Amino acid sequence: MSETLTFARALTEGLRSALESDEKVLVMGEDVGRLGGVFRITEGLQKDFGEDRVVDTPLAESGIVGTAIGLALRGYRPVCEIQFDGFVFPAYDQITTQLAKMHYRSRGRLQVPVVIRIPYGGGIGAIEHHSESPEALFAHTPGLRVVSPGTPQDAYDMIRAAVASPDPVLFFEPKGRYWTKGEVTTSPYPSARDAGAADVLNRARVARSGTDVTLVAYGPTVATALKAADALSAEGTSAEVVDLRAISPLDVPAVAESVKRTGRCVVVHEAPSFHGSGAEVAARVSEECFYSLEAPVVRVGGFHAPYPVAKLEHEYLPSVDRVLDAVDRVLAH
Amino acid sequence: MSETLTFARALTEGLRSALESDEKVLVMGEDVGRLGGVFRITEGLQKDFGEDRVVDTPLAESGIVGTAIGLALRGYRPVCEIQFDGFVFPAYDQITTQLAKMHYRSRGRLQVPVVIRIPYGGGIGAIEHHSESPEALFAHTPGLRVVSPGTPQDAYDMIRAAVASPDPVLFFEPKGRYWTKGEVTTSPYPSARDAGAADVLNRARVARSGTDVTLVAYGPTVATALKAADALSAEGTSAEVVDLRAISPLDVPAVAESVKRTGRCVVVHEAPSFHGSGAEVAARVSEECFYSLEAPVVRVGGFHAPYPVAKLEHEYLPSVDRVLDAVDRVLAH
Amino acid sequence: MPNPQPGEAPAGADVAPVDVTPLVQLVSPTGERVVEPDNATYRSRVDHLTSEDLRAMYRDMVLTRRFDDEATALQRQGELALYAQGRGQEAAQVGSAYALAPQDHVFPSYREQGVLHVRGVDPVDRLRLFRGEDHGGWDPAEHGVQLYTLVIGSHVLHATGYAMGMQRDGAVGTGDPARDGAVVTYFGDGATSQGDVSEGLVFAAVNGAPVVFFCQNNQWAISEPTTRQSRSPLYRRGEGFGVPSVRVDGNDVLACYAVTAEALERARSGGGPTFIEAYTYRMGAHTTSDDPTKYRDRAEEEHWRQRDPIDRVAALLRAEGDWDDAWAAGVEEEADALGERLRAEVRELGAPPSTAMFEHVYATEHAQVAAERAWYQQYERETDQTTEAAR
Amino acid sequence: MPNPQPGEAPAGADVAPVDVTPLVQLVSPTGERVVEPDNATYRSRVDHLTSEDLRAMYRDMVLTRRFDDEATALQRQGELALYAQGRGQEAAQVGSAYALAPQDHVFPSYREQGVLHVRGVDPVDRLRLFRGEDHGGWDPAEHGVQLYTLVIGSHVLHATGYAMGMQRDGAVGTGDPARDGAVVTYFGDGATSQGDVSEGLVFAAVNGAPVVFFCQNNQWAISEPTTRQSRSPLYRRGEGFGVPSVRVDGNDVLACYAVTAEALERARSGGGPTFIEAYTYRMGAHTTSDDPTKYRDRAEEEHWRQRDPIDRVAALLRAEGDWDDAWAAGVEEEADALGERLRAEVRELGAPPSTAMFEHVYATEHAQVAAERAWYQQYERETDQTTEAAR
Ligand SMILES: Cc1ncc(C[n+]2csc(CCOP(=O)(O)OP(=O)(O)O)c2C)c(N)n1
Ligand SMILES: Cc1ncc(C[n+]2csc(CCOP(=O)(O)OP(=O)(O)O)c2C)c(N)n1
Ligand SMILES: [Mg+2]
Ligand SMILES: [Mg+2]
Repeated sequence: MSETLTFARALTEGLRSALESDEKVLVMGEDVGRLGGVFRITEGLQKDFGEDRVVDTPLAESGIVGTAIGLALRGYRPVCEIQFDGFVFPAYDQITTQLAKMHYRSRGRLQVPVVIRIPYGGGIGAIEHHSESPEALFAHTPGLRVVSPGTPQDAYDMIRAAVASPDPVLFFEPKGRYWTKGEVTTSPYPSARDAGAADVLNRARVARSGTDVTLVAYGPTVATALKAADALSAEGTSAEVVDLRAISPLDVPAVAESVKRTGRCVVVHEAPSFHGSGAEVAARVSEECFYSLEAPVVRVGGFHAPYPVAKLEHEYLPSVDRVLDAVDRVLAH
Repeated sequence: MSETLTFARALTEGLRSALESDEKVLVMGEDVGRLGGVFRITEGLQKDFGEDRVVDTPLAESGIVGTAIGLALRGYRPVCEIQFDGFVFPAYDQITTQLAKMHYRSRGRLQVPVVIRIPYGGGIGAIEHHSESPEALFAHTPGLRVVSPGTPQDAYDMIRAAVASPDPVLFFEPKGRYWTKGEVTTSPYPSARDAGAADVLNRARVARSGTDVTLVAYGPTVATALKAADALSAEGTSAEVVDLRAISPLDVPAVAESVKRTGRCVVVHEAPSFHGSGAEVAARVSEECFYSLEAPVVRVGGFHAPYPVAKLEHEYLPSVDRVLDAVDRVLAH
Repeated sequence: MPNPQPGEAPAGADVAPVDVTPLVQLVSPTGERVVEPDNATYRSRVDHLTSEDLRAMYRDMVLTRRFDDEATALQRQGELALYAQGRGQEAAQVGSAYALAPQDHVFPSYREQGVLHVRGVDPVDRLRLFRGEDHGGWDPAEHGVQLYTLVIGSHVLHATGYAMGMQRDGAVGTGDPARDGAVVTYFGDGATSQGDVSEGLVFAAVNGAPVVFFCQNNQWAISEPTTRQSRSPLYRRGEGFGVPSVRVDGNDVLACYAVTAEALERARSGGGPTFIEAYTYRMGAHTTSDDPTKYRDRAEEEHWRQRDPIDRVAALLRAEGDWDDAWAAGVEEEADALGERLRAEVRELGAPPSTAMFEHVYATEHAQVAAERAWYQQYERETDQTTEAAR
Repeated sequence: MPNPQPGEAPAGADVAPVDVTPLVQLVSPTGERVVEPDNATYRSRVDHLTSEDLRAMYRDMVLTRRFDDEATALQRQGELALYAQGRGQEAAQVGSAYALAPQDHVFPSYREQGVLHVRGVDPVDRLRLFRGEDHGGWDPAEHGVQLYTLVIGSHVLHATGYAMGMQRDGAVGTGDPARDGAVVTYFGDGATSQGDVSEGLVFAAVNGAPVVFFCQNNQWAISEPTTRQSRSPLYRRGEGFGVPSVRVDGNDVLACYAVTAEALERARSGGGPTFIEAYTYRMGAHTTSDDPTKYRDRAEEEHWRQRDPIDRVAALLRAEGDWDDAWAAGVEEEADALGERLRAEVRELGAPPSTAMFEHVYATEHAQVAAERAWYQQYERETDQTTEAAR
């Protein structure tokens, strides 16, 4: 079946399908129940699945993730909502020292299939702490998977794969894209052993083919990269857009294959460039494509400054113009 | 004056000099008082400066950093001790959303000169959470300075510069080096405006000159790199060792200058390579030295696995052998 | 129809009510003085207040509400990104702020317009954050009021640390009323669940720090009733940490003044922290982005509308013969003028220059910022040139 | 000489004592039954215990202490990286563990050898972590005991979540004693300062979760006395969150059994959480790396040595005519055998193969791990070849 859904609704439908198919799946977080979450991603779910499965929690992120770990140890599959990117940090200890390490610590005896959904990224005119991109702060920690969908279809597929995954998944939702629409093909809920379905958590996707330069993006910047590719095409430059989907693991072979063909690479994300995921991509591409690169990899990201006031966010964010400028630079080599 | 001190004692003396010279300086943390900290870095300080200035705090890292921020807002300069690397995470929210952003948020009206000392790194046969290297998890956050001394002299100079700095500083102490000795020249306590003294928080240091390959290291791996350079020299390879000192900011010009001369670069740190500081170094070196690099930058770091059990830590850590192997690889190009 | 009272579960709560606990009240909802043996200490705290003082409180509450209404309207007109109303909480805020001495220091959350108003923080400055023009807005040193904190509960630890600093400064317990100071920190019922708030209580108790934990229990944390945060009346939380605690009628400005004055005096004199639960109600939406019809019913809102804290002061003034229509009209005029000023000046708040985003990341030069700022300035220049060339 | 009692500041504490609070006691330090109107409920909880049961408790306490001594000796011999003794806390641990049903679940910290012993976790497995050979050591499912948690307080939230899972499983309040279960989580006095412990109380209270918070107040968190963590007796902490709380003599195995049995029964039947403060003493060093002479004095240690929990059970058995020298000698023999087994088997625990460090990072293949493992295997092969070639 296929229908036109907003990015937000695709997530809701993905969660609904998980809740329907596996009674161990729980949704928990602040205001996820009657209100349906501040972005309404869980709208209607408490009504349909009850207060024991769609749980309004106390206002304490460490408590949310910590109790989710306990629930997972008891056989549940909790999907935690963090209300905004800037509010995940009180849970950072539970995520980094506990969630990420349980499976390892127990030599595989314990599994903690917890999903942590985080609306992230900027561009929506919000106040402090509501527009950040902290994904790299999780990708460095072994034991966590870190992913971010760029389209409604991926939102639907990836949230279900994340819930089905036996590993903890940090699921970054580009909140600025919640209201964009796309065609979504629904499908039966994947079983935990359905490796094919899990591919969306491991494999990058070529969002647009091209030959002159590779634009690497994920989450909110997939759209930016595609727009830049459009503009470039008008100027006669053929840009390939690779949507990473996952930041941990990184699908290095897919990126390298593309860059080996194009010889040029620009990485685009909203998080600050310094110590960001783009650094890892650039380091790997520089290594894998040493003899094919015609120019250094250029990163287009947030600046090394806290996310600024809303009035300046469009200057801060990697815009289409800044991507085009970067492409100019790599083409100039 | 110059004397032979252990790395640990150099830190104690640095703290003592700060406490003596500026009555606003405080030392706080778990067991830092009568016990002198589990590594005895603060030994004797409570006796000499009293319980109001060397403060045994409750067992709560968020509370330690959070109250330190409040003390800093009142004009104090708190130096917080986190007992071990793996225990900084409960304070992560205070560090990331509050400490790092106070100065920015207030448009410069507020200063929060808080130092957070973290004994870090492995190789001492410890149990879980006692051997980690989380520095990259702080370097990505604008507003924080992240540094790590590699020698007793730098330990002494850098802790004093950190305390004198008006910016928050994450001060990573390579605990495996605490017992190594070195010559330390003591000096008058730097004033906050003494930019020269602050250089140690900003500028890399050439720990050994060489011509064939640049080894980039900081904190605990400076010694590893120097040992590797010794071994290489015996084989006729001249390695330059650059001790970064700071991970944020990165002294890119210093590294690039070296790599432009040697044409080859290996970055060594204990933290996992994936999304580690080495990625930032590799990305920048690949960019800045695009036409001088004879081989891709190679990273030698921890693996993408939680820090393993002590019985395996020497396999996990970047050893001299692994550095030599990496040098072989860059020389093979 | 649900009729929430202190200790009862609010309407729509899905768990059993927590126990009923008496609360300090000095003025009844209908404007009579409440005289009980239990509240004698607190009564003595308001004895010195004149009718002028009561009228001043009324005025400040009216101005606070008008500020709220104007800010909400500005948000509706697209002039603010967001706004968090305090309607219904004016007594708790103005009453407690009246108890502050100049040398005291305030750590607010994001909803304390009544406190900011009484402390003299400029009304336009208070909207800079909500306009997306500033993350702060004013100089914390000027009025002894720190900036908003949006990460729930974080500032409670800063308040405690600041109070520990006052202890070290010798600004506590000297007996000199111009010198001894204390800290008040404001937070909500939802915030009590955060570990940081508990840790604030731990550090304050252990250090005997001069800090007053002022919890406005407005019964909702966005869509969650207080019963989703606690099974015990919130003021008991303090006691569990060894912090003396009191529950006050948060819609009674005199009671709020009295309990805060008492707590501050203890703090300033070296007697340590106090936890105050002000039992009140968020009459409006959580913020302008919120839709409370999704989670609470009109009857509950109606119930509380009848307990409006401003009406109560008016009733008190009337009951005691201190109401004066001309004076009240003057207050309205003042409110109109405030509205006019806000409408005019907020609209004029421009955007900071784009390079402001690189300013004050660090207090001293940081190579990464310097490099990126330089790059950006060059980029802007080139872009401008391109744009010009295209003309 | 300081003579710390419940509620008093321990020797060397630099702040005023917290208030004195009575605690549940069923056996006096000299081995007499304590019969008071106040402890009637608890007395009824031990009525069914036979002299056999008491001897079994004694035996388990002796074995726990022997384990401790052997582990400490092994550490001194370089066979363990570290060890955290429980000496002095055997009554709190064995007593509470005796109250557990098979379907109950335990979340320990790192010092609960008495609990692990009673639950049947293999002694050698319990030392794997301390040997640096494993981060865990046993299968948590096998005995209903989770692994050690070293990040203070974190596991308290896991325990609460696990209890919430039991509620959802219909394993609480059914009235079926073989089905209804609960969770006990152990932590120290220092841990109570961590936000996570407070949040655990919040979540447990709000959900009425079947979890018992068992706080062993052994009076020290490394070098810090309990007065550096709290100004209120710790059991009051629970009450502030609406969690019924009790303080028990942690050196009285029967009292510890009774209060835990009571709390567990309430939890299993759907009555929600309980907070227990077991007032005890850490007779040894914090760990084998610690030097308590730096921060506490001999007189205090001596005071508590005279209140040794094992001596108390022996005194009780003697007082009630249930002591038997031959049987006691048998227990010693068992302890000797345990020691022998530990000495032999712990030494034999080898290192895991180096590639084990890449196993179980994820439950499913992760490209970064796969690539690094492959690289490492290749590197190891080459290094071996080089080494061989060099021969
Ligand atoms: C750490 C954190 N988590 C979540 C949020 C989102 N949030 C903003 S206000 C709010 C509710 C706060 O409720 P309460 O403490 O009762 O204060 P009130 O808004 O009622 O004044 C929430 C959940 C936040 N700002 N910070
Ligand atoms: C989050 C964290 N901070 C610090 C430590 C270091 N540490 C280990 S044990 C300990 C003291 C614990 O005291 P308490 O909770 O009373 O338990 P006890 O050791 O007395 O059993 C400390 C500070 C830690 N393990 N975790
Ligand atoms: Mg509220
Ligand atoms: Mg203890």
